[in-house]
Amino acid sequence: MELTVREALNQAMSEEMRRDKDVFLIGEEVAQYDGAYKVSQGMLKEFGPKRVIDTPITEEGFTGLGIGAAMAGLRPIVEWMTLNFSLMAIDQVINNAAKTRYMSGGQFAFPIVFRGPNGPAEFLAAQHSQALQSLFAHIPGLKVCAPSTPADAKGMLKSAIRDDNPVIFLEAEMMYSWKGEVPDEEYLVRLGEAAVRAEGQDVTIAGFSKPMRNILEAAEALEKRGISCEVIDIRSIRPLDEETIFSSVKKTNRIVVVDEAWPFASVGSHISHLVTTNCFDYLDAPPGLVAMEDVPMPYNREMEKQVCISTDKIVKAAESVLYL
Amino acid sequence: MELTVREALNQAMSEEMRRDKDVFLIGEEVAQYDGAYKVSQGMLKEFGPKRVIDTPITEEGFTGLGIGAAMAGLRPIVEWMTLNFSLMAIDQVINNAAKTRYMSGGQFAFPIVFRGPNGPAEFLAAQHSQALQSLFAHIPGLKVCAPSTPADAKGMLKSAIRDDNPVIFLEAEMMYSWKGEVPDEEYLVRLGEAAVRAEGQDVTIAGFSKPMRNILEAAEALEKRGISCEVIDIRSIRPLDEETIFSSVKKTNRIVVVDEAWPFASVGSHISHLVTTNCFDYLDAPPGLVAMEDVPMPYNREMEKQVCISTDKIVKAAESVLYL
Amino acid sequence: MINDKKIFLTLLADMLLVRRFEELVARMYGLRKIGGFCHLYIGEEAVAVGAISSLDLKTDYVIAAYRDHGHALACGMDPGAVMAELYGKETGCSKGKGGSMHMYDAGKHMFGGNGIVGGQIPVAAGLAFKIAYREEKGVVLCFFGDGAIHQGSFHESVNLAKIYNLPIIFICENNQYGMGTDFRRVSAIDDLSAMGKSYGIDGKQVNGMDVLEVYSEVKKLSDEIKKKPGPGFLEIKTYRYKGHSMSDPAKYRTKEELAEYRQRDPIELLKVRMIDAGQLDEAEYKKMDDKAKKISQDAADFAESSAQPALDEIYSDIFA
Amino acid sequence: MINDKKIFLTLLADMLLVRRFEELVARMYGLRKIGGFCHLYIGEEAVAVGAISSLDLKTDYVIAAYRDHGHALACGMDPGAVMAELYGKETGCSKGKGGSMHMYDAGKHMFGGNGIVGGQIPVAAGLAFKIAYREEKGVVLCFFGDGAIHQGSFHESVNLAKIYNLPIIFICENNQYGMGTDFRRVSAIDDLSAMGKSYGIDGKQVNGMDVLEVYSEVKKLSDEIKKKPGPGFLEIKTYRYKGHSMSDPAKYRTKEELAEYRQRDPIELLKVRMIDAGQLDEAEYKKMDDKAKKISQDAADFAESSAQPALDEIYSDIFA
Ligand SMILES: Cc1ncc(C[n+]2csc(CCOP(=O)(O)OP(=O)(O)O)c2C)c(N)n1
Ligand SMILES: Cc1ncc(C[n+]2csc(CCOP(=O)(O)OP(=O)(O)O)c2C)c(N)n1
Ligand SMILES: [Mg+2]
Ligand SMILES: [Mg+2]
Repeated sequence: MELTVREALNQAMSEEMRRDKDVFLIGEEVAQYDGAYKVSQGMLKEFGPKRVIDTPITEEGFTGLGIGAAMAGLRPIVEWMTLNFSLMAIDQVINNAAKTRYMSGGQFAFPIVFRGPNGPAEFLAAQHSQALQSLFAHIPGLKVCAPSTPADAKGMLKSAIRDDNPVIFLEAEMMYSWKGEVPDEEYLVRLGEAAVRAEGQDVTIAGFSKPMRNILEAAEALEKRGISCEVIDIRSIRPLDEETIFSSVKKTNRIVVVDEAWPFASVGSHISHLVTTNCFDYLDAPPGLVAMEDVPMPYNREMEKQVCISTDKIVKAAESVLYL
Repeated sequence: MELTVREALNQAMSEEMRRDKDVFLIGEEVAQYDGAYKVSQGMLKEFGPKRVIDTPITEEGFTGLGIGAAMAGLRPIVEWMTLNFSLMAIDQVINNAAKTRYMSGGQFAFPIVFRGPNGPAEFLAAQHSQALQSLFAHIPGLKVCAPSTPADAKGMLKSAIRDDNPVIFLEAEMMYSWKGEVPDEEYLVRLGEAAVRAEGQDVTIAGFSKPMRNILEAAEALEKRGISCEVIDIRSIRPLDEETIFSSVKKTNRIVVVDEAWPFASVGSHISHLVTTNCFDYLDAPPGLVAMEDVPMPYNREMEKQVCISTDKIVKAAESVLYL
Repeated sequence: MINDKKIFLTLLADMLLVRRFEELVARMYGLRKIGGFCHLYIGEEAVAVGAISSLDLKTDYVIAAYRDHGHALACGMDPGAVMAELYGKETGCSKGKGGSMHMYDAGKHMFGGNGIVGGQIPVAAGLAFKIAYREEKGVVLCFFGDGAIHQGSFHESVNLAKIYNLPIIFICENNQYGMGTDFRRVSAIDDLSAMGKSYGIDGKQVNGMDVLEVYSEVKKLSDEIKKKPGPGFLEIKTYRYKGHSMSDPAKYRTKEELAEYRQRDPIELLKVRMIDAGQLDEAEYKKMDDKAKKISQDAADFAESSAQPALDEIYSDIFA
Repeated sequence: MINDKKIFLTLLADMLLVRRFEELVARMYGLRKIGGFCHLYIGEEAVAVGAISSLDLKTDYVIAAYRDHGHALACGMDPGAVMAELYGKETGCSKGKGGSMHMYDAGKHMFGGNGIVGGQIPVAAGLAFKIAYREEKGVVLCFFGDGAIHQGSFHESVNLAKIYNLPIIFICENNQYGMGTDFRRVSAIDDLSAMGKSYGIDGKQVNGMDVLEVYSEVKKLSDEIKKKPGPGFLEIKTYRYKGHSMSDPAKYRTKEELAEYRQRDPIELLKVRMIDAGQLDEAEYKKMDDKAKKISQDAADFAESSAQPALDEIYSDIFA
């Protein structure tokens, strides 16, 4: 059936809540308001206020509350209205969710999902346009995913909810209305597996989340010029499916990595590093990296576009690694 | 004269406070206790409680207070007792200190230094052994430095205090008692400049902060075997002195980057990426990266050593890029 | 309570300006001249106008959250620069880089504009710290919402302000809702002003629909603070007529509730009071209102005719 | 107040165990068997022992900060496993990965041990949330210090606990100092229990040198909460005899102050009370004390003879 990403996420949560009564959703405006971005539409109605829970604006507090509930055996889904606000709760995530299993010698599990829209949308300026995958991906003990299709959004969120470990689940405001085919029957998409969206010979283009649209557009434009692109949707940032990326590079000998974030110490530059380390003898050009411009996000829409990933920037990066 | 890093930092702050009455020091235990690690020893006595200020344990609060004071024209030095606790204040640093100048179209400056010990010490377990340079270095709008000698500690901290921008100044508990020569007369060490600690031909080894000792030891061990190492003390992570690194690699054709942090999306893997991108045709081997093992820090001392950077790991990485 | 016609007229004019300005912003948002998150101040005018009018912005400071157009105008910022900022133009107060949530004017001591709920509260304490450090005579007004008061940053900052005796008034603009959430649903107590007690401060509730009460209470408190530095805390009860932001239909409240508050409209209240006291007539009021509309329209014209920022400006204003 | 000899004896034995255990830890730290940050509980025994003894740890939960050896033992954790953890051995409760600040026993409902000041408070609310969600009968005791109370996490968590009616008792162990800082220097108010008011909770001060008072007050409150869920808040006033951690010479307080508190030693107090009531004699006390020493020494012997963890264990226990 065709669903939007919004609907796919909603179905994932609702199905898992029907399946397991320990799953609950907590966050700002998730209940009576049906979600700031309407991702939890109808869930209060179906599951009631005991399982779909509005919070005060206290990210540190309710994030830690979720972590404690997970530690005691429940399976919380914590919605951050946007990932920007996770910075107020990051100590809880890093110092408690990611580390307590280790510090306790394996006594506790943390079956918890932290989810919400990440990265720039439109016209939101510097505090509301941050793509924070690199901060979370840096930390051992966290899983991090960022799907780009309704089918993955649903299948991966269901896997994340069933996972016994903390998962940072990254969405994107602009993606909520994207449509796509989703299987009718129950299914899961395993975390830790990339998807090859298009096979090709000349250059690999790898990315995740919202920029996948630009990547596919860029690949199409390049195909028209006779350049055959292998497109990889990384989907799962940690664990990272290195094998799929490396074997593609070993075939195409060139890669462009796309990461809608600041470049310095980023997921994108790390993947570039990994590719170099592991495929050095196969590389005909250094990996290309398409990131956001290394500046806070300006409000003005034209400036904002200038800062963000674009199809054109990806095409140019591909040309560059192809020495065109 | 010979000073410890601790004394050098103390002199830097004291000299700048004598020079400019807008400079003040604020943090937990900095005043009456003379600093948890005695870095501010004697400063309360000299400057009084108006300029050396104890705070309650409220990292978000006093960090934000410092940011507001800087915004209004003062020049705060905010001591985080350790960088681990900066996670409770990171929203203030990222969303206010790093971005407000931009969001206001350049109306405000943020002459503020955030400093404290970073990274593992000994026997401190997972919550107290985090090296957080990557989180801060990811953010445009922040400067990040990490000296490794008393002379740099003093000269760079003085520069940081005089800088009109937010500077994250990373120290290390184990380094506080390290000794070294420091000029008698007043001097500054500019931010943004790496230092070549040893010239060599065969391989470049680049790092910063505490691991510099291991790097120098490794270089010595390698020299004994006839391998000539160029040793770069990066010192300033942002702005990064790319030129010094690249020209060294263009000479040696091989590099090992040492970063005492988790590897994923790290400063270390980013420098590896930059080197590949900028020196691809010069590289005879992919850049080597020596990072901490990708795990939370265990308490047991032997395990801890296993997780940390060691001289031996650096030697092995150098051998590896030299195909030995 | 004050009784000074000149002040009354200023307060009325300032509230009218905010009202008409915000109405125009709403229209221009509809025409897509303005984008992103845009939070209007309509209904709450008496709070920023009453509080800020009592200040001397040569020594005093203002800092607010993202619902900041009213505070910007009340600080005397140029309406053209504020509107141009909303349009994202280079003549905007923040050169088009900040937008609706990030109004600043260093010279007018308007220090933002903050998009992170509760994020400005510790910063406000820092502004007050500077006043104390330099032994100046000013006071800081720190505005935040009923939603923000539960953030840890509030608690940490008020305690800091008290132990350091900082000259600051924490003003909780309780407009009854944080986004779609009735403040009573997420607060353990209904009288938020009681929270001052944890920090040795006698908080006070103020009627935020009455600009004279707001003006007087803030003035009294800031005068006291200027004599004997230390924090104050006011919960100013108010109401926003529009949705949380331009995209919010505000279905979480009843038409009756809104209608009831409109009965106590702050502009209407002052107008009637002045007319009753013979200090104003309808014609004069109409003139004031027209002026407010004209200033707003001029601001929009200025914004419209201003240039887009140069694209390479994305790299400037990061470092000093 | 309770008056039950059997309970008195348990409380006395438990306090003695903590005291003797901690004294041995100090010695072993001196011998470098133990390293890192190590915070002793000597002087404060009545707080953890009194509070936790009143619980039923099949349904109730305990969570604390880094000064957690006393809480671990009071929860009935194996002293050998606690000592082995301090030694970093594989038989330690956390397999040598946690150390002094990270004592856990899932089965005994001891949920840590947290090294971040204030970091455990929201987690504690989550434990209580689970009890409420599953409609169980338990209560959570959340321990934190006078230094931790100013962290935003406290404020956020207590409000959450109140609006969700969570079964939790927030226990501020006020030992007068946060590291080298007299709590009065960093708190706007001296009676910390008054902070409950901001969340509609009647806080109460309890004498933490009197184990019977602690036991009775916590029991009364937890019984009430089990009937009618919702948070409680106690400030338990106590004193630590040693420095903040093993490396702190504690120069910030006077010898007289310490001597004065030693006069009110919680173990001595209960002992004398029981002797006066004819419930105990010196010989019996000596036997109890010897037993506490023996358990501690056995724990150290166990730790000493236990193996180091395998080095490749650094990669395990990250993911479930
Ligand atoms: C830390 C953080 N969390 C969440 C948000 C999203 N958000 C923006 S405004 C708002 C409601 C704030 O309500 P209140 O403080 O009462 O201010 P009002 O909008 O009523 O003026 C929320 C939840 C945010 N901007 N920052
Ligand atoms: C967030 C954070 N800030 C600072 C520290 C350093 N620190 C450890 S214990 C401590 C004092 C805490 O005092 P209190 O809460 O009274 O507990 P006590 O040690 O007296 O039991 C400080 C500042 C920390 N561990 N975590
Ligand atoms: Mg509100
Ligand atoms: Mg204490």
